[in-house]
Amino acid sequence: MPSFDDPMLMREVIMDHYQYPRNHELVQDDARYEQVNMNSSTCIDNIDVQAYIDQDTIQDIRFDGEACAICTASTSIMTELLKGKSVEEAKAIIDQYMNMIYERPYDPEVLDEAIVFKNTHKQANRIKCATLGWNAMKKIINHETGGDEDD
Amino acid sequence: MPSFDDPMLMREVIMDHYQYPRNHELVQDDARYEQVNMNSSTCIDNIDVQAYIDQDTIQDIRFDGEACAICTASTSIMTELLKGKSVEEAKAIIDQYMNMIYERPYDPEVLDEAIVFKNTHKQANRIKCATLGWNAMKKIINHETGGDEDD
Amino acid sequence: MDIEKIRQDFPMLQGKTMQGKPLIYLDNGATTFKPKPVIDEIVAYLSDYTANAHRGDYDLSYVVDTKYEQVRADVAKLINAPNPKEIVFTYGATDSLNLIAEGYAKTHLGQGDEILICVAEHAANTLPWFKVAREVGAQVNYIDLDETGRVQMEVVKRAVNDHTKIIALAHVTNVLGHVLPVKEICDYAHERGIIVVIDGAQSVPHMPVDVQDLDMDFLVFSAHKMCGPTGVGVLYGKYDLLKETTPTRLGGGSNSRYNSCGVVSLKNPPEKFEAGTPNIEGVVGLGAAVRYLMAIGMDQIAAYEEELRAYAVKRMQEVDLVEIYNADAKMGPIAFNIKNVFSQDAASLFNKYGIAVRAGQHCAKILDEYLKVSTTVRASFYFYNTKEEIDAFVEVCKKGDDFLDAFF
Amino acid sequence: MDIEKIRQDFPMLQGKTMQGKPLIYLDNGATTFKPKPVIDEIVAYLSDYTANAHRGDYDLSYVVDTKYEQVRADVAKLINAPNPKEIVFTYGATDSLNLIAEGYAKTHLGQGDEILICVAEHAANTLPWFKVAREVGAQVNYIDLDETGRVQMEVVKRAVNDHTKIIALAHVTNVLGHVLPVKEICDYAHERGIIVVIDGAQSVPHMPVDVQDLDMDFLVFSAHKMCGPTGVGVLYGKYDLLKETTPTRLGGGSNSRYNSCGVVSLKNPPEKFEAGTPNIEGVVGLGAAVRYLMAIGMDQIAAYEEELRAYAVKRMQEVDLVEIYNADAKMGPIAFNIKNVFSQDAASLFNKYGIAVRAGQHCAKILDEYLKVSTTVRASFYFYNTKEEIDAFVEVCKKGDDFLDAFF
Ligand SMILES: Cc1ncc(COP(=O)(O)O)c(C=O)c1O
Ligand SMILES: Cc1ncc(COP(=O)(O)O)c(C=O)c1O
Repeated sequence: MPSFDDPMLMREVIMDHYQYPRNHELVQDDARYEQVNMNSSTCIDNIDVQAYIDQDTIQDIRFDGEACAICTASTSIMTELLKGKSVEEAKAIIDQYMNMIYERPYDPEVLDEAIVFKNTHKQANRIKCATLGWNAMKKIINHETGGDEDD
Repeated sequence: MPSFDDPMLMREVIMDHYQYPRNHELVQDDARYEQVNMNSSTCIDNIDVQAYIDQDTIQDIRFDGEACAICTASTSIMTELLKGKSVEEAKAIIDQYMNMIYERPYDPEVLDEAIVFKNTHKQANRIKCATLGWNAMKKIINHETGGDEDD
Repeated sequence: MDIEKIRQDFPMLQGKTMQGKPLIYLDNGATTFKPKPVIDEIVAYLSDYTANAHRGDYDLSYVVDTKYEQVRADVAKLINAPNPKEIVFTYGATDSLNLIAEGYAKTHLGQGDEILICVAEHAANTLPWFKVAREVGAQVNYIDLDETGRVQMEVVKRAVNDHTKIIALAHVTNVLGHVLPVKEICDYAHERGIIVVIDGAQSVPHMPVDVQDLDMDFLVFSAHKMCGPTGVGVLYGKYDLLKETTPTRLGGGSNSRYNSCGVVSLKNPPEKFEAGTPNIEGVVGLGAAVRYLMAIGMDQIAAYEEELRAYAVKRMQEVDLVEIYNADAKMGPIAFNIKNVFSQDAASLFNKYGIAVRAGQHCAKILDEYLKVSTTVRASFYFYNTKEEIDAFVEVCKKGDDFLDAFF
Repeated sequence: MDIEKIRQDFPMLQGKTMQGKPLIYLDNGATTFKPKPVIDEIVAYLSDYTANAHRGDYDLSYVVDTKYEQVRADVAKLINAPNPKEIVFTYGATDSLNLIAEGYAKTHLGQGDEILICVAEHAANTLPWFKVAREVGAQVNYIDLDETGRVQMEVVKRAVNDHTKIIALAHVTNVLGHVLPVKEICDYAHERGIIVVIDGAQSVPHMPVDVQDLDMDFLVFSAHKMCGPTGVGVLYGKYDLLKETTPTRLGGGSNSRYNSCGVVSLKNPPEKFEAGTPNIEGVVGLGAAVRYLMAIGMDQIAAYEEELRAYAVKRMQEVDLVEIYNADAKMGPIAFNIKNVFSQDAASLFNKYGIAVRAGQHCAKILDEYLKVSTTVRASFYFYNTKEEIDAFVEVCKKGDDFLDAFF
């Protein structure tokens, strides 16, 4: 796990993922992918997330949409972190991420770069942004991709 | 003008008109009569008033309906007082009655028995009751019998 | 339950007078007094954390959001709703009932379908059904009351038929006050695919109401009848039904996006029903009211009010002049008249002695077809009323003959 | 106008902080702070004269009735309505607009008719029209904005055609803030029998609005954007039009009588629209707000805000990083972005420095089709804001590049 106690470093990671978001293109008409649109009621981020899960493993994750730096970077980091993981592993990582965001005890080991969002609670109104992509992934894993609204 | 400074006497007049309301029967199908229904929004009195006006004179007034003592007695007294008066006289008397009810200077001379209601302001919520029949008559005189609501 | 201590919480119970007499408020069916914690919460919103809800781009609005959503959880707890998202904030019980009629019934009922109500229903649980029925070609029919004014389970069974799609009844009616056998009705209705709408305006404030146990499909009530502010109410609905319900107001906050061609996508419940700026201080005030009531305990409140009502009935029955129309109801208001005195004249007499009661038809304007008396006086209690207040009230009942007293 | 003295009236302007910094509130387009007289009136209702309205059988309820009806007169005076009965209390601007769409448009428009709006309208002045149009087979069409974002009279004339039945526009829009030529539009429309609906949510709080001079048919606004409480708004309508308008809520207080066969007779306006217990503390709070604003003077308020806005624009234009979208509007909010910073990230940065501004589409979700920028930051002022606050705000604009600062 990289050490991100230096705010300068954390900022760089976020800026890098914001300016060059990874996995930032949706596939078209590929039935293997499940897709969910996340459109927050309290912020203006609006992203689509796709994932292709096979053999209990997350083969691919993609996203696109219009979103702020926090949402874009956190989703980008999420796609990198969860790709290739088993569904169970992914669930555990998402849980740890949520623990971190909501100031509960969490395991930094599994979060890798995602720990740059550990200060989100200081700007509580950004929690939505920092979790939107992650919640999208949770929905896909749980096959709850029906509603058009996050929670 | 009778002297009604004695509450006992005033009460008797009201009770008499409540128990034996005058002109308390509507005419049926008589096109000479204008009719208005008064149905208060803030009290439960619901009365119909009819008047036959000809040659600028109030030839007849009648009323019926379900109403409290104050409304029934005040309307009964009104019918007696205004019957036979010219439209102009009737308007003047109604004005004086309203002045009395709303605690403005008024001429007790023209009000006769109606002055038993001079204490209405003490129970402000009864003003509606004590004026319902009088307002009905005003509407008929002014030919405003359209709406189904008093004011 | 220490009533004297509870009364200390209510500014309206601190030395107020009416016509120079100590105020005795027995019109709790119309609205209730507000305890300090409710007033304080409203003042806090207006003074300490004013901002709009659901627009959080700064900490202040985040505080408002959090408090606002917390109330959903509080209300869910009060009525034991499984999911706070089943709690929709409306502007009152009337607004909630209109929403069910317009948003659910109108899109689910058609020609020949039937809505069952009873004659003791409040106008708010009658007129919206008339309107919808007229618009879709359905019928509003009545479940008969028994001779004591109750809706009996057997009568419900007889009334229900193949056309029945909705049963809409008050849990406790605002004039007669009997408690409806909600659970039995829901069981019977659900076996037949019938939706049950419960008007809880006079029950939720006074007794424990458990939506999971009773299993109604929709429940409505108003904050102002349960120590909360006016202009805010609740619509509880089972989530799947709320999803099928169309909002009656559209605007900001209820849509997630739309374009200039008119393609609109609505949010999920409850947001889709809460278009525009909600009554924010109303909602946080409701939250404070719910917490206040739960701290006392709805069981306790129900038990005390039952005792109070029984005492009032007993004392009133000692007065020959008094005619009571619902002596044997366990809950709710006492509907009565003073013999030979028009109800409104009686109310004035009470007013003269500082006692607030209501006269009239109490918005249940078709009840006269059952009670055979067109208007009544209604005395309705809340947990802050006392036996001493009832004693004073009964003394005035005895003066009924002199009702014109009030006028001099 | 002594701003320092005025600020003393607002508890929210007394030493509040956000992120440890003195709070600077520039989100007045969303909602406004409340002065003491408004809070006091609400507390008075909750503490000193609690009772339901329109049910007067005792002195206390008579007091409520009188205060409630007085507010109608106060509001009529504010907008110079000829008759207080033309003032309908609703639950907000959104509720008012839905009422006009459902209650008037739906019963007066048919197949092929047209409703004209513009792309800068708030969702509340868009979605209800979409819905009604869909239901009756009418069309919603758009009046084009000119390159500065204005609705020009010539464009209105070109847009109007034989099918046009309703023109619904904001007096001042909540993003662009230009003042609509209401009087000219009404003149032109009325010659053609077209009804003009004006959304005054962002004008009535900020400038004198005279309904007789401007001659609009309907005007809506919300109390909470003009120093009043949430959950209460106004629908002004010419009396004859209100008579032709169907209520959207039915219940107690709005009907004068009905029987079990469904025959209902409604009251006249405004009562027929106010079914159920209204937001009583909301209405009396609105009354206090109206009296407060009129004591300062709407002319004064408008002049001061214009000066403040011009000052802010000038200062912001000195900052290269800032892009303003409506610099030349006289009234209303300033819509801008910090170059290369997503609006929501910018809002967070302002938040970090204690400044409340909004980011997003501001409920005018189709405006992006015109502005070609999907979201903006919005700073909106009220008469209690100061040049010093604007200076502090401009300092933060300069920090735009470091927007992630807010996060650490
Ligand atoms: C049984 C019942 N239902 C509905 C209502 C309507 O409540 P509100 O006026 O708060 O909308 C009332 C209140 O009068 C009531 O008693
Ligand atoms: C122009 C405009 N119209 C309508 C509204 C809706 O007002 P409310 O949310 O108070 O119903 C707003 C407020 O956001 C507005 O700015």
